[in-house]
Amino acid sequence: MAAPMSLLVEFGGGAELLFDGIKKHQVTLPCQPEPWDIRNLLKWIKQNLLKERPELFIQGDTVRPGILVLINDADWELMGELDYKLQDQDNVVFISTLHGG
Amino acid sequence: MAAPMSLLVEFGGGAELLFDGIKKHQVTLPCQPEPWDIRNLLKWIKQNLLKERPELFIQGDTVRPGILVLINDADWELMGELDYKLQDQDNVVFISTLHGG
Amino acid sequence: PLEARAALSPAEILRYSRQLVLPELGVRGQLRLSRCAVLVVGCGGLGCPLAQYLAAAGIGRLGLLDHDVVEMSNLHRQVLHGEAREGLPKALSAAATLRQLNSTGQYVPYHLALSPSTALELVRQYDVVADCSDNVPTRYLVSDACVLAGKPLVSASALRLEGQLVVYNYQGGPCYRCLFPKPPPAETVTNCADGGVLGVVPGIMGCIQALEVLKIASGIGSTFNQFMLMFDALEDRFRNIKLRPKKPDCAICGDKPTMTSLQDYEAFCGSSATDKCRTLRL
Amino acid sequence: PLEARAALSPAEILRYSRQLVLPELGVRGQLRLSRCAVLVVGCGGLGCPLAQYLAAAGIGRLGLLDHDVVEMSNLHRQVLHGEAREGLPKALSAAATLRQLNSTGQYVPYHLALSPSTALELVRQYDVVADCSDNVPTRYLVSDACVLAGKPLVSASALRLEGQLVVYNYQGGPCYRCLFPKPPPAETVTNCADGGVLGVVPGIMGCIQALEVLKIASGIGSTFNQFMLMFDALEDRFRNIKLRPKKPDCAICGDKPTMTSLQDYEAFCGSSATDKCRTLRL
Ligand SMILES: [Zn+2]
Ligand SMILES: [Zn+2]
Repeated sequence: MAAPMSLLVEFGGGAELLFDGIKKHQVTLPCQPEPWDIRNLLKWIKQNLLKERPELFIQGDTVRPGILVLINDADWELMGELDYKLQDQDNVVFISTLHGG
Repeated sequence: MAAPMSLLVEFGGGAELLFDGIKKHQVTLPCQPEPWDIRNLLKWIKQNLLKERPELFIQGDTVRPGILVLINDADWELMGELDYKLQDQDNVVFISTLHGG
Repeated sequence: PLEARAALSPAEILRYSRQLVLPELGVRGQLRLSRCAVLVVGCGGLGCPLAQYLAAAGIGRLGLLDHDVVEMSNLHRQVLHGEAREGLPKALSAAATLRQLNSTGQYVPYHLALSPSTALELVRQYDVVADCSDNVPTRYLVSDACVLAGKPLVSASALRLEGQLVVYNYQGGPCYRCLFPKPPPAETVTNCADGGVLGVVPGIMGCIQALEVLKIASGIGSTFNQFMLMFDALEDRFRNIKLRPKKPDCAICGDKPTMTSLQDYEAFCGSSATDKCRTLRL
Repeated sequence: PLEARAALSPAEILRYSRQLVLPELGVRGQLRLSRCAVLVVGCGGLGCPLAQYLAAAGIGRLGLLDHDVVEMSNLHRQVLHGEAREGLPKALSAAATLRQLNSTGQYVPYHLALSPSTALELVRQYDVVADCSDNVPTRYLVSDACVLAGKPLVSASALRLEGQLVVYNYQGGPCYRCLFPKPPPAETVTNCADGGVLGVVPGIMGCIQALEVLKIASGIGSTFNQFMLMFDALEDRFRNIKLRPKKPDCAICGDKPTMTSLQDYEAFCGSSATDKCRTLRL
């Protein structure tokens, strides 16, 4: 049984516009039988934080192309991607890639 | 009796030129009867790291005017200045103020 | 690179004296800058400050590429183009301003859109490429061309009050496709006309981009290999993000690349590289 | 501030359209920029990019102060001055370039050194001051004048491959003297001529300085109150440092100030504000 967990979830590069324009979310995840991983976090975000047009954020069970996921200032590819087991006080950032110049 | 302590001591803004041009020093302070504070650290730096012209770094028992001391990314004035008790893994930065434009 | 030279002229020693005294650069670094050719893809909000500081620092040759002409709505951020340049090709306007700043450099304007048929040949003529473009198809095209030509790519972007910077294809690090194997859905891409941008944000990012080009060109070396710099102007916060390494299964820079030539990037991305209104509703 | 205006002209709406769409700025913020007067102290490596982006963004009036004339050794970083401006006063050269970029702003050149007898009157005519100077006496003088006149001061500096930025005297925060009650020994102060500077480093710092001026002038507000930004170009590292608050015993901004007028800053600092070789060996 995983204890409740506190995370700082951030959105940037325009991804925050799907979350009422709010960039920083201090989030407490409830207790659940399984450990929290990014896969579960995405589902939780979709149900609890996403305000509009979920397909612009999530496609299938992962983030849409063009969004980088950062776990404690590192690319999630270095951390196990969807399978990364979240730790209390982790910082998870979802950042839309910018193309303007 | 204080245990040995590991610090990251950094010099910048030109202050590193008094330390062979080396900006980052991973430092281990020896055990001593009293706890380590910044006052003791300055003495230790003067004896162990300073390569030349100590008066350009230390005046009396403190740093010379124009050098800012930062403890874990905060101005040392917020932390107790010379009396701050060092913790293991602290980051202490001595930065010369720049005036060029 | 341009022809190697043995020494700086007295005029060069005077002009660059304030940076020649830096032990990290020195005469050796300055000579390297003078024989370096940098291709600037896009002479807009990023390309203007970038080209300005590269020319000032003594880069030997700057290729200045942009298909667009100067409009009044550019001038809040595209600082090489004055009001008198309205309607002129940006590439020519940029070259004219840079010549006034430093006449010893070579400035080669390309008034055209980068296309798959010409990009590779062009990129091969340069040592370092700076991506200052403003759309997704061009960003894939520039990156792929840099991989095929073996050139380091310093890529920056800016929108609203945010900026991002990565050095791709440098010292064994990842390429743009390693990070973004699939293009973003066209409807998620916002350009500066729709989303807006505070002019000084590309100013800041273009200057940092120029710094990385200068560090690569001079031999100091960039630390942004496998790192991304993120900037939030509202919070005044810069973050250095550790990125993935080069991906063995990358379609263009991987161990067994499936792409060996450039493709149709507008079809790949579902958007146009030159429309003012960039999103094609498919 | 300049006279308040009720609306933007159609030409202004077109010119600033890319930043007007930002909800953080909007028409209200743009109107604030248009009635704001900013004094730029020093038209060198920091002042050039700063003034360039302030003019481009639509600041109503820029005071451009510098006692010096353009030299060839300036051009690697002082990007408003072209080769043809050699020997001209920097303040005039800067104003001429800015007029070409945005003719709707007012540019007031001051070809003089800031002095204790004139600084206060001058600072009182402006809303925000940007310290882009290059010597210790001027930095104390500018800060003291800003305290006495009640103006926020955005201060940046650059040397070799490093930069620093602080906003002083803003929203109850500290002044320069709160941080540095005593001047540094003259023999510890290095200027750009002796220490050198990579031109794009003041470029980066001047652009960030312009951002903070724009945030203050538009009402967005700066976050650098009681914070210092440190930049190391070799490591590509920015750090935000939490600073002390305003000091109750500060000689000029404290609860019982001992200074109520400007003093002799060259004597206070033991160095000259205008010499090329700044260190007086006492
Ligand atoms: Zn790749
Ligand atoms: Zn004070």
